[in-house]
Amino acid sequence: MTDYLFILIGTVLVNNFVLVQFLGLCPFMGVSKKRETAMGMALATTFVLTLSSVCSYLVNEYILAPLGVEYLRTISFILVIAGVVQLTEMIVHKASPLLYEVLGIYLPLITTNCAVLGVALLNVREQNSFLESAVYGFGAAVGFSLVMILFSAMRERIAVADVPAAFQGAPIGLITAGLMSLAFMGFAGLV
Amino acid sequence: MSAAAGMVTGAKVWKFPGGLKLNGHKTLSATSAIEDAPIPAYLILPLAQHIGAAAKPVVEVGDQVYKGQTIAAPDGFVSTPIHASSSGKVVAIEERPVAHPSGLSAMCIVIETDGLDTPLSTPELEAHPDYSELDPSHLRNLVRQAGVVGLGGAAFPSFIKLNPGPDAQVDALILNGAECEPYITCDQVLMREQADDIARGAQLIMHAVQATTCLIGVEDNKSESIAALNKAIDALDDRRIKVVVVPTRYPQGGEKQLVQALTGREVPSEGLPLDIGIVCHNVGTAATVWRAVTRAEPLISRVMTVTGGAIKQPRNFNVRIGTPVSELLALSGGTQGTPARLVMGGPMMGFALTSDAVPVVKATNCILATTEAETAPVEDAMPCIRCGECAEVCPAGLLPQQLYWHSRARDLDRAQEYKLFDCIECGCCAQVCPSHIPLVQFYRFAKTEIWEAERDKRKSNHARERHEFRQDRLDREEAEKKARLAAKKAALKKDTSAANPVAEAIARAKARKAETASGQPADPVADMIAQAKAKADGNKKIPEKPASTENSSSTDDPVAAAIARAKAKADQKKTDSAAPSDDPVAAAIARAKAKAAEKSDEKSDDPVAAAIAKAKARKAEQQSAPEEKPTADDDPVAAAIARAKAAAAAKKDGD
Amino acid sequence: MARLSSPHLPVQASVSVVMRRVVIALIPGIAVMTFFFGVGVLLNIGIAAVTALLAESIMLKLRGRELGRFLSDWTAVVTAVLLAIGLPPLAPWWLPAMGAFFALVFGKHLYGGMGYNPFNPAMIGYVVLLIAFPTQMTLWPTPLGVGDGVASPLAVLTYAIGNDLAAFGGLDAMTGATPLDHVKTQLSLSQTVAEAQGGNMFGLFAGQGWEWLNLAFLAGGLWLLTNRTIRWQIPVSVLGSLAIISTLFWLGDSDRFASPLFHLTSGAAIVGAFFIATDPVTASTTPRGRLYYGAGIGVLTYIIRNWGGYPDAIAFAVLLMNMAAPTIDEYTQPRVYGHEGRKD
Amino acid sequence: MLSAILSMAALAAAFGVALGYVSVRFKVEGDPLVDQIDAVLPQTQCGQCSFPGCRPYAQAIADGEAEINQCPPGGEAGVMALADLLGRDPLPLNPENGVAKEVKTVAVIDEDVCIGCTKCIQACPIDAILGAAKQMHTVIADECTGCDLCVEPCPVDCIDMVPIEDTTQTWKWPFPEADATEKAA
Amino acid sequence: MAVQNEILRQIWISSAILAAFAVAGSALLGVTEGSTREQIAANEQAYLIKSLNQVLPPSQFDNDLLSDSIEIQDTDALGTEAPVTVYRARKQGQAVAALFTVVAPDGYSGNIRLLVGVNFNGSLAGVRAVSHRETPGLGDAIEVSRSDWILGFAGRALGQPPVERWRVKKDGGDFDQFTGATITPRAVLKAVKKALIYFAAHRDDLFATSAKDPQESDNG
Amino acid sequence: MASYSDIARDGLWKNNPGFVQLLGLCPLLAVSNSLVNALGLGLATIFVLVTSNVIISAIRNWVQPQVRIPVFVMVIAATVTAIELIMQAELYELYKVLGIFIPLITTNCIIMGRAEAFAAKNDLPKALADGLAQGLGFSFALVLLGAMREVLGQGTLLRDAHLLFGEQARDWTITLVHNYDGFLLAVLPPGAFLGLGLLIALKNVIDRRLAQPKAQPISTTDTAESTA
Ligand SMILES: Cc1cc2nc3c(=O)[nH]c(=O)nc-3n(C[C@H](O)[C@H](O)[C@H](O)COP(=O)(O)O)c2cc1C
Ligand SMILES: Cc1cc2nc3c(=O)[nH]c(=O)nc-3n(C[C@H](O)[C@H](O)[C@H](O)COP(=O)(O)O)c2cc1C
Ligand SMILES: Cc1cc2nc3c(=O)[nH]c(=O)nc-3n(C[C@H](O)[C@H](O)[C@H](O)COP(=O)(O)O)c2cc1C
Ligand SMILES: Cc1cc2nc3c(=O)[nH]c(=O)nc-3n(C[C@H](O)[C@H](O)[C@H](O)CO)c2cc1C
Ligand code: SF4
Ligand code: SF4
Ligand code: SF4
Ligand code: SF4
Ligand code: FES
Repeated sequence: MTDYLFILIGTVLVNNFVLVQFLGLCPFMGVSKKRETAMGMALATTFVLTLSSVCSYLVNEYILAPLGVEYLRTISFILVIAGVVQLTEMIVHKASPLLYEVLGIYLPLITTNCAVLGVALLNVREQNSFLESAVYGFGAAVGFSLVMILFSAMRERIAVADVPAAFQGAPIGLITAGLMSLAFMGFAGLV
Repeated sequence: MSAAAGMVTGAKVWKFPGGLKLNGHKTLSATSAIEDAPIPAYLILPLAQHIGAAAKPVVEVGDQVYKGQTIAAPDGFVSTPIHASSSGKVVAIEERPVAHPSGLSAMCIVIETDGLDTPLSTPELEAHPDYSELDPSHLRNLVRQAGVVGLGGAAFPSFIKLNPGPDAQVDALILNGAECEPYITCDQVLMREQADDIARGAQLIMHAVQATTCLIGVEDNKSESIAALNKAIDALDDRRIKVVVVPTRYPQGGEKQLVQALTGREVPSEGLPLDIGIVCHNVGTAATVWRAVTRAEPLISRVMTVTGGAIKQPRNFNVRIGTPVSELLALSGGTQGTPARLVMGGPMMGFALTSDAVPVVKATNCILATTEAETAPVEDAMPCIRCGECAEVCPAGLLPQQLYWHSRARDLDRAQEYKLFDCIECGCCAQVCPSHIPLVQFYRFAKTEIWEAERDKRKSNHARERHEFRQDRLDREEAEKKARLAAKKAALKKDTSAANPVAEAIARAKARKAETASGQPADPVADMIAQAKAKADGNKKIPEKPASTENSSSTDDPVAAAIARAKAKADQKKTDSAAPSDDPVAAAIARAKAKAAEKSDEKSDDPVAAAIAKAKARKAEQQSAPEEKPTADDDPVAAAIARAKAAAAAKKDGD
Repeated sequence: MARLSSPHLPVQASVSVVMRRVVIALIPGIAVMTFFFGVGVLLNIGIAAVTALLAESIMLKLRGRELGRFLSDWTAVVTAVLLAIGLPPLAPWWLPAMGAFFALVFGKHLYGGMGYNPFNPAMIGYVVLLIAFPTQMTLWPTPLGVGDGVASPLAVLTYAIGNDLAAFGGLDAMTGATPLDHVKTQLSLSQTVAEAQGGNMFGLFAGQGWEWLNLAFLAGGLWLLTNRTIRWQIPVSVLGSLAIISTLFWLGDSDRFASPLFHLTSGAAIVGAFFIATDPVTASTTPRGRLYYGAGIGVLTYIIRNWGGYPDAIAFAVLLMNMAAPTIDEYTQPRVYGHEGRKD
Repeated sequence: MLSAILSMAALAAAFGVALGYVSVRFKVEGDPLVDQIDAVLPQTQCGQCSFPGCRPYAQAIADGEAEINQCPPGGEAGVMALADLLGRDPLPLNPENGVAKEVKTVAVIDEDVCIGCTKCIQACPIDAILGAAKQMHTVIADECTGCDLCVEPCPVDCIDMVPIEDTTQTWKWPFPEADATEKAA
Repeated sequence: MAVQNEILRQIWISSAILAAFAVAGSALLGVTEGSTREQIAANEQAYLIKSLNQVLPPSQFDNDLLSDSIEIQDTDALGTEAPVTVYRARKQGQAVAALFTVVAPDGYSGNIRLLVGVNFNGSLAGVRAVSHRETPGLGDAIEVSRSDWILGFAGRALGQPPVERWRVKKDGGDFDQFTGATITPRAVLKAVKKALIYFAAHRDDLFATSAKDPQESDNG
Repeated sequence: MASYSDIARDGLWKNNPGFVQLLGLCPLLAVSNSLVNALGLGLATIFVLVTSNVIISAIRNWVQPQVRIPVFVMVIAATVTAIELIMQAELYELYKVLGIFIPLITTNCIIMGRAEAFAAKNDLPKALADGLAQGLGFSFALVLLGAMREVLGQGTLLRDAHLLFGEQARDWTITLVHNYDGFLLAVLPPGAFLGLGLLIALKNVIDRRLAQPKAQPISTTDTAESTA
């Protein structure tokens, strides 16, 4: 039990995917200008990250490892992720327009979010078990969502601040992310 | 809001959230008695002095008018008449600067007074000293005809508030004698000097709204007024009326705050006091209502304060509506130097005047002329430091700083999410802001922006409807035309195709090609259209002025086509004498085709599409029939039948 | 005409008055600190204040803003002082200078200056220093009554300028761990709290010197509360949550977890609760939000102190909650007059 | 090697099957986006966007065929609203489509000059002009969106676009001048 | 009907395209992998050897370190529960040194992994920090790239200095601590000392030609 | 459509993936702690970008929409894995240092972004040019940031050059400041964000200068209007 807790704390706070591990930064910077969109992205990512973490575990464990073709890891993981994401998108689009409204437009973006492939590869590297993989993926997603949502609320404030012209937009966003990462260094050593 | 269920007794005083203790500056003007202001040389009477539609003039330039005569009649339900406040001649009905924060002009009736103050020989209203005989609806009508509006600030036509409606249950009438704004004392002296009118007015209004209790809320810094009111009530021996002393705390006099203080109930957002069984009037309104009903006096004058550090002799006047502010300043001994700011209304809610030529209106309770020391500097704002002081004092429980940030960012949606429209513009927040931000102006800015956006939205929705309506009309016309045409052509084709199947096939092939090029499935109706298309295409090659061609070459839309055609017409005539654009049939077909293309995915209520669908169905039927030729398409007869049917269907759907 | 609208009365409060009050309230604490740790405290404050004002002027100039108004708002001074009292009172001169520079430039002016910064500038300066120069930042001189006692002004100056203490017996001789640091490292060596607090580093109820220091800051903070410069929510929730959580663990195992009193008075908790967490610009602004914000700081501080890599954690906790403040505000809007229930 | 190829091919084919099935089974018709975009457009129907009216422009935006900065009547605010709706970055108005009008205008027909040719009636996209052939025409000022389309067709140039003036009803509180913070020294 | 056909068609197309690309992709990778496999394996070994060479230069031994290894386990002495691989260096069949990793569990923040090389005579061939999470700028002076401190272990042995002086100077020992950081060096020292003691106790087992059961050697 | 010079200008400066499009941020920030790392990943990215652009441009006309994304990512993933294997064979130590960010090139947003936005719509030579330009642009950003962080953090340039250039490069290291304690912040995660933020701001300043050649006062901000 505590193992899973540690994985969770580790992925959410200490080794936060975005601020410490540098994964999933493009959507972090790109989709965080408004709180609503950030929330949509966070939700969608949580879903995909957890799912792909689990799926890639299965692929690795039951296809790649038995056949001894580990070098196909990247290509098969990415295929699985892209396929799962696209299936989800199409089904959600039809089945629940409401949910699609919330998640739909973010789903395709997630395929090329390196956090997703990152989580799959890190799972293998850390030799996580099935359940650990799921917790790891979920924790990574929660960490992503947490900083994403906090960041978006900050950006809404910064958007109306009197930021020097050269720093408006991306630069101040990056600087804010830097200072957030600075603050997250406080969690170093927790786990 | 558990208190809502309880009785309104006036025994307990609740506290409203926030609010401020302000220095009242009331002694400046409250010591002397009310003085009657003389008749000015000119009276300027704006047509819009109340909330709701402006009144409509019923006199003309040159007319002689008498005191109390209706010179403008209400226009619509939420509107009131306007009466001449003295006798004289109408010299102008024109735009004059009026009392408005914008400093803009608005329609006014200008009367050159004759100094005689002659009343109408037969008053328009009938006096009803014993109003208890009257049924409430009659009462309300009298009040309306007397042009009475709320004197407490908003100038809302009072008769509406006397008309709670059949289902409404009024627990209590509240008379607002709080007068919480600094400097203003008109209600204070009115209560002191005319307590009897107020008390009787209270009885009258209770009768009108069928209320069983009346609470008069007065701030505890007005002891003389409280005593006078109590005396008057004792004299009437009416136990239903009670003076409730409330703490001096701005904005105690705000309707919502006073209701909360006296009853513990909250007026729901976007609701009315009536929703919680309360009706609230200003004390002056009560007196005016009473005089209007029992003495047939319309609202042509009111008590108001002229005060401020820059006024030599601050005092209260009984002023005719329409008197220019400059006259009042002169009457108060003039000003000491130029006032730093001339404000109509109180220092917390009033607005700065850009000119002293504007007239006093029904809503004017105070003219304030301030010295520099009494005035906030125009420009010394710093950025908000989010100290939250503003939120501490906001009586509406808002987060003024967030309203400010969103208004400043022009993020009007967010401002509304933060309940911008629950802000009563009391100014408490701005009064405590260490950064000296003109917060209220930001809210007013945001509110007017939102109203404009709403106006624009309404207008654009309306325009969309009208545009769609027009499109439908054009569609219908096209469909009818086309149907006629199709029938004619089909008849024609029946002969020729029999004779020349090859030519027919070629035409069809061409048509289909044209269709698929534009992404549309080939179908019999389109067939016809496309055949004419070759001709119509000629239109598009005609050289046109670049400036006016944006629509013509790429468009699928009939309006645009029409527009483009109109624009290009002259050129076409010159450059291509054979241009078929003048050919009504070709043009009509081109448009119809365009229409069909556009509408083909909106199957529901489109006659053309319906026709197409029917024709297609027909085609499918024929396809499956074994004795038919391979495709219905190849059968001119069947095609003709389909077309005719489609035409009929189109007509039917169109009607 | 900037201000067209009511209200028309002049406003009494002003930003510079508020800021000056904060500086005044810090004076007792600074005085006690100087008494225990030497003039290095004042030197740090001086260097930081000068750098801060300089950096502020340069940035205002570069951004084309009014110099006079903003220099006279005293915010740069507040930032500089709060940063400086967190630094070891025996430090090379460039340490406070660098910190003040980062605080003012990255923490404040890149966001548009006073009022716009999302992070507490002083804490940005502090954390940047802590991470970039951990050696200099973890060497605290021994307070009066411990070891060699308080560093002489000469020693302070020599070290500040020359970065060398050979003449005074070397750096190691004059410095040691702070009480929090000491207890943390001793605990990690599986000593009990009682053993860890056994040395002469510890006074009546907390670190020698530190206890008086914190009492003096507490006095200043209470003064700010009484004159309504700050509101009660943040100090109460910071200290309250820290007290509650430390009491719980202490009751559970008083060998491994230090007492609430120790937690409240040995580090920067008091200064943090009254002066740092209350920075209006970067804190939560709704009344309920302030409670959550403060509680977050208290809890995070405790977590990092006990299980994290840093002996004290006020700075990190404040920055982390700064991050959350906009979100907290969004979800803690008060009930508006005439609306039912809360918007959560 | 062979096992590698086979396993990948099988995996890929499996997804192909699923995707193919789903793409048909869960096909979505219609596009509410167009309605949403159309609702944001000002409905002036002026064609300056280079599309014949607002809805076609909305369609074009939805299809990704047009940028969001082509509607001058909507102005910068309109572009912002579109950017918001579509989650794109706002762009400055495209000058090729014209510039936003400083003030709102309405068409006024000089009734003395009008020859009743009905050309303006045909041009007006919202039927805001009244009149029959050979009779003088009038603009219903409340309906007119100020699109200018009727001006050009008039053969006798009797249509003027006049600015709508502020009244006390439509007046807006001005934005308080930039805070001192944002003012140059 | 039509829908069914359409579905079949789409399924057929999608899977064909995807499979085609999958086949092409994996074929390409198969070929690449096949042609690089040996090189990669060699690189991996070289990498390992190179890291071992940091503490024991290649000139000092002539055997194949990677194939001459045994596994040992001793939670107390090695700081980890997991089995530890010991590489044994020999020159002309003579035992030269043993190389293995130990863990210092009491670093300032978590475990410090150290590679320790012990000469057959019990002196240290060298020590390197393999991984750690000490504070950058304070505790990370144990990395060679940050300071020479860790190089100072070479040549030391249990009696040199005497066991009771295997401490940092602050604790009355012979070893320098870092300015402001005593915990880290203390932890490293302790771990190295333990490793030396373990070595002294198990030297012969460690160099026994055939890999012995770790448990057994432990008991021995 | 776009001319070659446009493509080049876009990729290298105007629409630089790292500075303007803000794509591929993860590797940009993660491996820019030293110049050599940056260079290594930059080269790998260029290779993948060019290859994938070319392949995708070649196949663009016969891929069904519903399998477009899976096919594209497979193409990219295959290329990346090939690179990964080759790097393991040839530059094993660098591969070890760059770690997970080599396989993660697959999901580097630039690659997919260019595939969708450019290669899928343009012919082969153009796609190749675009891949090259964008790759170079990205590497430019990467190298700049890497150099900046290495200088600030360690006072050196080209440290560990042998990882990329082989043993003879071992002593290419240029030490700019001797006995430099290192400004640790620069090499830690926050330093990556702050560094990129500053570089983009610098680019903004340069762009503004270029746009109005008239010498401007030192002011790097525009005045009154901004958000007001
Ligand atoms: C736009 C508007 C509409 C109102 N409609 C009604 C109404 O329908 N019935 C009613 O009894 N009072 C109505 N009121 C009157 C209000 O209840 C209130 O008494 C009046 O606005 C005076 O309040 P104030 O001076 O605090 O603004 C309305 C007021 C306004 C401003
Ligand atoms: C902030 C604020 C303060 C007000 N103060 C008073 C006041 O002191 N006295 C008063 O009669 N009305 C005051 N009003 C107006 C009342 O809300 C309300 O409009 C009035 O009592 C309704 O009565 P009437 O329709 O007869 O004017 C105030 C309104 C606001 C928003
Ligand atoms: C943020 C921070 C990080 C520290 N990191 C380390 C570290 O990595 N290694 C270490 O030995 N000491 C570290 N210390 C210092 C210890 O806490 C402690 O002060 C020191 O090791 C005890 O040294 P002393 O016995 O010389 O006083 C750190 C201190 C702080 C405040
Ligand atoms: C009660 C109070 C506390 C403050 N605390 C801080 C602080 O912790 N750090 C700081 O840089 N500025 C502080 N300031 C000053 C100022 O608010 C701060 O510099 C702003 O963040 C600058 O925009 C404080 C001001 C007040 C009124
Ligand atoms: S009182 Fe002024 S400075 Fe304070 S939060 Fe409100 S608006 Fe901001
Ligand atoms: S003006 Fe509006 S926001 Fe300000 S205190 Fe009054 S009600 Fe609240
Ligand atoms: S420019 Fe704007 S208003 Fe005019 S037609 Fe196009 S979308 Fe409508
Ligand atoms: S009247 Fe003229 S300007 Fe007005 S909407 Fe019609 S065409 Fe446009
Ligand atoms: S590179 Fe774009 S999300 Fe990581």
